[in-house]
Amino acid sequence: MATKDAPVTNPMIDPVTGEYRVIAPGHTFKSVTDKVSRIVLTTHTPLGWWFGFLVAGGFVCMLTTAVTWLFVKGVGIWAITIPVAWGFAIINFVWWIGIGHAGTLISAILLLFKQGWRNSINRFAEAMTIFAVMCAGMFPVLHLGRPWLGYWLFPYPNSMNYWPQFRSPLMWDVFAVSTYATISVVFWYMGMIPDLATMRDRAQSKFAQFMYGLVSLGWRGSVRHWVRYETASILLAGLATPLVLSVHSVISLDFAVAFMPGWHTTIFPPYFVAGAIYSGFAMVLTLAIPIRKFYHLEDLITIRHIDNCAKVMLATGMIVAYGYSSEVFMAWYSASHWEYFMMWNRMFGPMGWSYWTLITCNIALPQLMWVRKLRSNIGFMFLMSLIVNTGMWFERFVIVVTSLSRDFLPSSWGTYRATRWDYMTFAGTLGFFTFMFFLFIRFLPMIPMSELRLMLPGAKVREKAEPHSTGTPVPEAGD
Amino acid sequence: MPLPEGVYCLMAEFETPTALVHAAHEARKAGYRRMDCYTPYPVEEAAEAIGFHRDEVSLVCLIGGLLGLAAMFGLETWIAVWAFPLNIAGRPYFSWPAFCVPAYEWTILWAGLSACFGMLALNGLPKPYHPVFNAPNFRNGATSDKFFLCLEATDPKFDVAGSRSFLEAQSPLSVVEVEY
Amino acid sequence: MPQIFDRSSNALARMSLILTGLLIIALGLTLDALQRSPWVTRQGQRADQPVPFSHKHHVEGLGLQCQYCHTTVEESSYAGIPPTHTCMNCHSQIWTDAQILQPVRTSWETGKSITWTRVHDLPDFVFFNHEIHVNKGIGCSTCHGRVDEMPIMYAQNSLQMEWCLNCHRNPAKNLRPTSEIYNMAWTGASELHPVWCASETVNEGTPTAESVTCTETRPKQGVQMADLSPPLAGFHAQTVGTALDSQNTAPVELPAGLHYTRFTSQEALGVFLIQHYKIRPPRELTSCEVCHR
Amino acid sequence: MSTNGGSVISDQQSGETAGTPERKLTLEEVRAKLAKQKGKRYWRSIDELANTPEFQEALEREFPQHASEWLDPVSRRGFLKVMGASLALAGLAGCTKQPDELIYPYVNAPEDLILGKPVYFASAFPFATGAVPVLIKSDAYRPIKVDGNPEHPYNQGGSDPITQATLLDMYDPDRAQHVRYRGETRSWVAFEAEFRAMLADKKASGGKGLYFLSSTVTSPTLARQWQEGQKNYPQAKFVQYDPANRDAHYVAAKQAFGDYVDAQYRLDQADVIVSLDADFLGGAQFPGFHRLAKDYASRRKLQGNTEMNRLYVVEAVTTATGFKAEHRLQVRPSQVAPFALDLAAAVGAGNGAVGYNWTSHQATYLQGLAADLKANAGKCVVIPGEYAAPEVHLAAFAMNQALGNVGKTVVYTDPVNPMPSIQMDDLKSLVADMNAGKVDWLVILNANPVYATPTDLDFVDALNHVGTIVQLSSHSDETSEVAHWHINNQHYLEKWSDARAYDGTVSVVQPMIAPLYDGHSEHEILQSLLDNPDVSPYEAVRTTWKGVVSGGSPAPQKAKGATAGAAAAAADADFAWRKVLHDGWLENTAYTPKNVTAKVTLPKAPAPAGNGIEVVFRPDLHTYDGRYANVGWLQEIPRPVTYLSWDNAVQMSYATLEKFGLAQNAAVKVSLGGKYIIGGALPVPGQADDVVVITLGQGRSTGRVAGGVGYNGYLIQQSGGPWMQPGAGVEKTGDIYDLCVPREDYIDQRSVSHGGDGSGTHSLEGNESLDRGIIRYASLTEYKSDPGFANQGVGHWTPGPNESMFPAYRYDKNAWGMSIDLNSCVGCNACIASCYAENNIAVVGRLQTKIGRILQWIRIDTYFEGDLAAPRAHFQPMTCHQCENAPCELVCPVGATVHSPEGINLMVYNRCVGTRFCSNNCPYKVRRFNFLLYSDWDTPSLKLMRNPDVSVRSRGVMEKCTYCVQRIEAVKIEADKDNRPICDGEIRTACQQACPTNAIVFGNINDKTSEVAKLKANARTYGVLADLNTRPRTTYLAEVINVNEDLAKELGEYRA
Repeated sequence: MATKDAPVTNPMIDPVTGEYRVIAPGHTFKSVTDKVSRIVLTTHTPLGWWFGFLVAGGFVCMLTTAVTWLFVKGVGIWAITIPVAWGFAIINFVWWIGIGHAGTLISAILLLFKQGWRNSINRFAEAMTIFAVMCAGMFPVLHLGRPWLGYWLFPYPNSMNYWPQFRSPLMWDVFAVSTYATISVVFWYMGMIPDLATMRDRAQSKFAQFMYGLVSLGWRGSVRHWVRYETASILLAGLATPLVLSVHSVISLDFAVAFMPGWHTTIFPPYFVAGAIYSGFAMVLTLAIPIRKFYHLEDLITIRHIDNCAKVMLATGMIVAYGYSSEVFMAWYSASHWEYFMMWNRMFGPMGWSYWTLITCNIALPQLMWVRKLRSNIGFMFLMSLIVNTGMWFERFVIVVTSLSRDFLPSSWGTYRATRWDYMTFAGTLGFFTFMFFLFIRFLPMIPMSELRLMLPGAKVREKAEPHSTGTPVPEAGD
Repeated sequence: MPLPEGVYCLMAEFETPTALVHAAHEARKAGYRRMDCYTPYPVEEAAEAIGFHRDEVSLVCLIGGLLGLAAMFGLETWIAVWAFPLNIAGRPYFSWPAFCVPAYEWTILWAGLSACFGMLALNGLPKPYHPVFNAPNFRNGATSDKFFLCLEATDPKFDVAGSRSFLEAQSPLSVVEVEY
Repeated sequence: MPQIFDRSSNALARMSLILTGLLIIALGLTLDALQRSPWVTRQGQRADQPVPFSHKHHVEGLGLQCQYCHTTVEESSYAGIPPTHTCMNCHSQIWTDAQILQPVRTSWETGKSITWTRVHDLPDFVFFNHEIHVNKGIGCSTCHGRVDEMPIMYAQNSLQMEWCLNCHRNPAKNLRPTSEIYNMAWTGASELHPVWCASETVNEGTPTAESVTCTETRPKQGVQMADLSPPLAGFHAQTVGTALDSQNTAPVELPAGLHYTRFTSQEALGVFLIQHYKIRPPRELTSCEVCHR
Repeated sequence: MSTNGGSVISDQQSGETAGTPERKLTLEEVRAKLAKQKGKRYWRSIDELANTPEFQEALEREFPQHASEWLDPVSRRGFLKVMGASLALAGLAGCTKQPDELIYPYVNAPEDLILGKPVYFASAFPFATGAVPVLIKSDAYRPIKVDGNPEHPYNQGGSDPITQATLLDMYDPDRAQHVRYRGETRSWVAFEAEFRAMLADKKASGGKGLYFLSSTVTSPTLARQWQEGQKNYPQAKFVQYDPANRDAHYVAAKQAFGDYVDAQYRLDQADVIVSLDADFLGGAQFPGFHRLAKDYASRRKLQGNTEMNRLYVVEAVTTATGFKAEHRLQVRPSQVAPFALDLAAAVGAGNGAVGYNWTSHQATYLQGLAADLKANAGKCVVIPGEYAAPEVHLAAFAMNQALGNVGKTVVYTDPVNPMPSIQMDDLKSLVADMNAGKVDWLVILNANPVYATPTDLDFVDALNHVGTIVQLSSHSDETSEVAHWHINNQHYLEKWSDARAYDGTVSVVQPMIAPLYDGHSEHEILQSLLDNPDVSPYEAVRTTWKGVVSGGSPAPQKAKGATAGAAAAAADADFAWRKVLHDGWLENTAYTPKNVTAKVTLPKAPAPAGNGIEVVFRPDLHTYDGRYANVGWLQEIPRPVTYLSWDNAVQMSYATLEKFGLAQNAAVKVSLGGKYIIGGALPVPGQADDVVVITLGQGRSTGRVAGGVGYNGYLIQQSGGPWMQPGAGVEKTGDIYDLCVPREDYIDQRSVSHGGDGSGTHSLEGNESLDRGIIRYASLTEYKSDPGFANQGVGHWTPGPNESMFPAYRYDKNAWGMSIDLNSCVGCNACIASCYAENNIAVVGRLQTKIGRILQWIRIDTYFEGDLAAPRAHFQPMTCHQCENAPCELVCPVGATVHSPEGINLMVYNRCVGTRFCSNNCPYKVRRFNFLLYSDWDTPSLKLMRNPDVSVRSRGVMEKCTYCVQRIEAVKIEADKDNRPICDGEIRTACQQACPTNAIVFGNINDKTSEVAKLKANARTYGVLADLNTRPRTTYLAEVINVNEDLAKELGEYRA
């Protein structure tokens, strides 16, 4: 166990387990409630918030510009062409959806596994999911040649008596992504109801009281409600888990169902999911680290969380690495000319550089996370999270662009050079994501207080003297 | 219906969940049935204490899921086989393996929605106005750090004086009368 | 701490939830109705034309044949809009100074076209062909309605894809003998208006239109009756006596040697014609390239 | 609405409604204007407005940041269009319903017109190398498709890209539209008056000082008019000059036969064909291309027999012909003549070897070739190149004579050109006269000498000494800018004329449409010289052939009465004339072979040129000498072999490229005789080293399409030796000249262990195409021993219909299919041009083409096998394979591409939302996407050209080959009407129709008697990538090469 390298004097280390604490000692129901709700209910907004908010806003304007021009001119303003008819749009789509997965994973899967430590980060992880899905959701529409006809992808009774074509993976996408978005929002909101009630009851201004009162639906914490509430959360968690796994599997089918060399691979679903979680956790860290610093949440989001995220990343990273290696192996073992050439082209073709970038970012560098000291080094972990996100973006680039650029018929090989509109759109979505996130941390409790309370020592009902004896309540431990 | 008037309940405030659960046990032993506990986080023991065990959310969820499954798979089959049968890539009209995916997604979608909204409905939410909010100390604590036991006036065994004395016996922080 | 919300808010909250649901449904229904509404399809709308040409007057009143003006309907995809010359054939003698005909005379003098507004306007990506429809037993009125009763021309039908498919999926219900193509009053075969048809064996190369002889009046000899059960399963004829119908008393002379069959239901007639006109099966008629190229 | 004349006219109207506000607009004013409008009216007005130049200016001023986009016409249109639409959203009527459509019926309908049914007229495309007999499809009297005349003995329906594209040439919105004098619009009458006044003056002096400069005359009538005119004006001079002329041939002919003769080759009789730098399969610029290509291919079909001809090509410039050859020898331009002479010596013609020191490889080749020729005496033919030196032609005459080919595989006839001449000499003397001030009237007919004359003649300067310059031309070009009078010409589709085809048959050129801009023809001008100056061209043409066309007709009712004789004769003549117009040519006007023998004394070989860089000039295969540079289709369609599009390059071998430290797209400066041009360097496989190929016909300074494309090769062309010059300077400028080559070309750098060949000199695509079984071929002997070679070996198998998880779809009635014979395809691009015309394919422009967004539905894939220094090439027409298990259909989410019951992979444009997944999943990459608004929805004249049976695709829509489904449907409707099955050959796709070698066959594969079914039964048939189980409906007949085994062994070729 890692106890020895950490001085026991460190209050953040639980002397019993030797693990970092999930929550700093000395917190009470009241203190955590105050700490979290103050961030939102405070009357004066920190300048740093304004600054970030405005910067993000600038990027949103850029996105709007890019999209307007796109609608005016057509997808021709992007670099896509024949044969590479999919470019940044699809790459970003897959990347963003992937980012989203961590949120659901933390809130759902870890809930099922009763991982208490998730409680303090699941709220904004879920928020991250929703905003990521928003960004992702734009692209399927934007990349259409005739976006104004996007609604044809939904089966609705129409005067053409004509319907969508459900054998197409893109149709599967439509339902996978829309379901994913809906369920995420529902799960997120439901989880927030008790906290919104808390906000309602602690808000000073009439307006805030009214608004929070409205959205908290009059939650009053009746234990009957709590019981049903718990069941619902468990059910949703149980549903979100297969959902989150299916969503990225379905997205991977956009490629796996097609039969281009480099796409037509049965390994795609598992390693897309792993990759998604990989990048997702990276994004969690990218967000969590600055926030805990800025709002001094070090004792709610502790080294423990960062450490655990790092471990998950390490694990999923290895799965992804396995995916890559098995692709290489199959290219050789299958003795299929297409596969072999595809892999040669990925490594040594004109766009080989992208392949090596992804290997470096996704496999080579992350190995450093084996070192515990580094794992608990905030700066390093922040850097690593950025590296992994870059790597995962390039993974999609390799899959989409490199595979398409050289397929079956040599006469129609081509290349791909992104235009400024491609970059603007991508950067724009990054801005939009941050923009939404700033709004979130300003107006909603980013850490679930009700679940936090559960983790406090005082939360347990102590098996005390048998009911008929009338003892005075003993003082809570940990106070 | 006429608006109910008068006392809604007697509300006792406790410092700790333990105390609350204990009080609830007592109340149930004493024969009180119409009562409720209010806690800032889920306290299962309290629910058991007041004799609330099973809920129907799971059932609602299951039904929703099955409906979603049937709806989507039915739609797909109808479209591909009856509405406008077309030769797509030489595949059979009834390409069920392809149809499974959206059907699967809709199962989850409908199940999830019915779970959430079922829960809210069963809880009778939204209910922005509720008598308990009339209790002066309720909103200070119920959603942050205090624990409440509420004996409702509609309980046959309820009478203001008796119940108040019973509650005070449970060493609460306070006992208040809550009007409708 | 007082209540934030009034008692009534509970009811309000619930109502608003329900209302939202209802609104969404309503919106859906509205849009569904809208896409089929005349506002989109121009169905039944009378465009303002330079000359208030009355088909009713010319067809019903004067008994002009459709082809007198729409000359190419049987031989081309395009039925044809009459040149000014056609109008002047008569209107150089009659109504020579009618005010409403001024545009026609102007066109005739200046040599500039009369500018009509198209009433049956399909989108440019739809390729409709009059010739084949007319030759395979789809009458004018089937699509254009009772033109002979339209003082001002308007589109009887929506001309939307679902409307086309309606017939392409089951032509039987609209087919009529090619001899009745221009019969505006045609209502299809029924108990009240039975139709007698006889098939002639035509060899390859002879237009299918000539393979069937039909009449609405009871022929003299060899009448058979189509048995109506089950209509789509084709029909097998059975000979019956001549005394079966009371309403048609005056037998007319018709080319001998034909075995007539009496049809009293449109389905049976349709199936009969499908066989003899060699109408392609729905699977082919509903293939996309039939209309979109 | 689909096919209807009315709509077309209405299009024209709306197109012309570009109302013109006087002052400059600002967007404010635009909005103000719009504010007054309501609803639909608003919609239209914005549309009209959006087309006015003022509005465009306004936008340009208001959105300077879009200036860059402005350069690309496509994007400007797109922008304006959507500008209009988006503004329209403000209007209530928005975009939910289409605006009212107007009908403009005739006032007097023509008798025989059936709107919606096309009519076909026979005519001829008068081209410098001989007329191309054409059959023109006309819809409501608008020509909408030009194809070869299938009944004509010469081309039997075959055509070529230029012939196909003359359609767009006529509808070109850039055509000159008025008679102009010093830039101001004048009437034709005004010119006529001045011209005739001048003639009257000159009558006395016999027309002294009156000069005509014309492009090559192909019209006997024009010749007659001139010759008769000359009687009145003996002093007037008539000079013909085309940059690509037949001087070499005529010089040699005059020397050998004492008179101008044409040589006609009968390739169907030839077992061995030798081309001495002759690109006779390259396109119409080689006299008799259509016939030669057809005959050449007819001997390679391998149907029922194993007889094949064999082609040897010795060439200085890489051409498609060279790559079709069994044995190709690349030599330097200066070596062609010596080689020809040595070959002549080797086959026993002429006077002994010239003693040129050949490399062993060249010597071996020469000996082997000579041996093969002698072995096939009387069954072989030697074809000299048009641009080769006269010696080569002399050698060819001598060899054909000596080998006894004359009368068998080659015959000599009167020249197709009614007034043959040595054009360069005439031009020189003309320039001399001009400089001497002898020319006071220069009438230029259909020529552009300012642009297209050798630089050393300095024609522009010479023009300064000319009194009055008159130019008759279709476009206002470089010459028009200096001409005083500019007369807008009639396109051949607009005028009466006549012309002779390669075989001498006379075709009558008849107008298909009233002159769009009431232009005038050269006939009218020359007629002014005659005594009856007002005779119309129509009359003129009839007079020319009065003798030939008369009587001989199944005379109608014999007229009675005294005067009946003449009347009857007239009636007969009229009947005969109508027959001529119907057939498109005059019976029995084909030339009969002249009985001449060549008296050749072969010269000594010219001194071998030094080792300096030799520059070769060649006309562009599509824009020819530049006259078609403004035709979008021709610019855009990639040239054979080089794949150049929208450009001409400085072509050289890979070695030479390295020698000068250049790379593809590097700007290179080529200087000659003190002048220089700068172009982009392009390595061409199989090009001889130290040779630089300059393509003429680009670098025009006028025309929205032609302007600024490529460099102008005439700037360094020399009148002495216009086709080849030694001692050129080549230097690297250091700049980048980004050539437009819509194809990535890679050298295979893979080691053998990685599946490469390890040489590092082969083409990656080439190697892969063979490894992947995309190209399959064998030598004739291999084929004989094993006819089924194409379907053996790894990756060459085709899964059966039942090797699948689900039952195969049954196609019980018609099942359309196509078979393409790779042995016959000569890569001439005729099919592509034809497809552009038939299917309303949009021109996307240089930029879009460069980044791979070209919209052509059929393309000619070219794969180079072996060392790129001297490779073998394979041409493969590639178009939608209509796979029965179409991968594209499976992935379309909206069902916009589905399968028809007859097995066609349908593309429903109006359903497409543009996910482009179908293209990604297409292994043949034959789907094309409208990334921007490419189709021109605005230009009225282009609307007239469109095929009314095919939708015009808008932005964001996928498109692809449909097997010309509109033609299939039309025939199906007729057949259903007549209650008969569709007979084989009744439906012909546009590409099949245009193909000069009948390489493409389309039909019903369920009908076992159909030609396509038979071909598919042929053992050579294979499907590209068929092992993917796409079950393609288009299959290929594998190539078979008639290798000269002995020679191959000695040369070490075809190590199998």
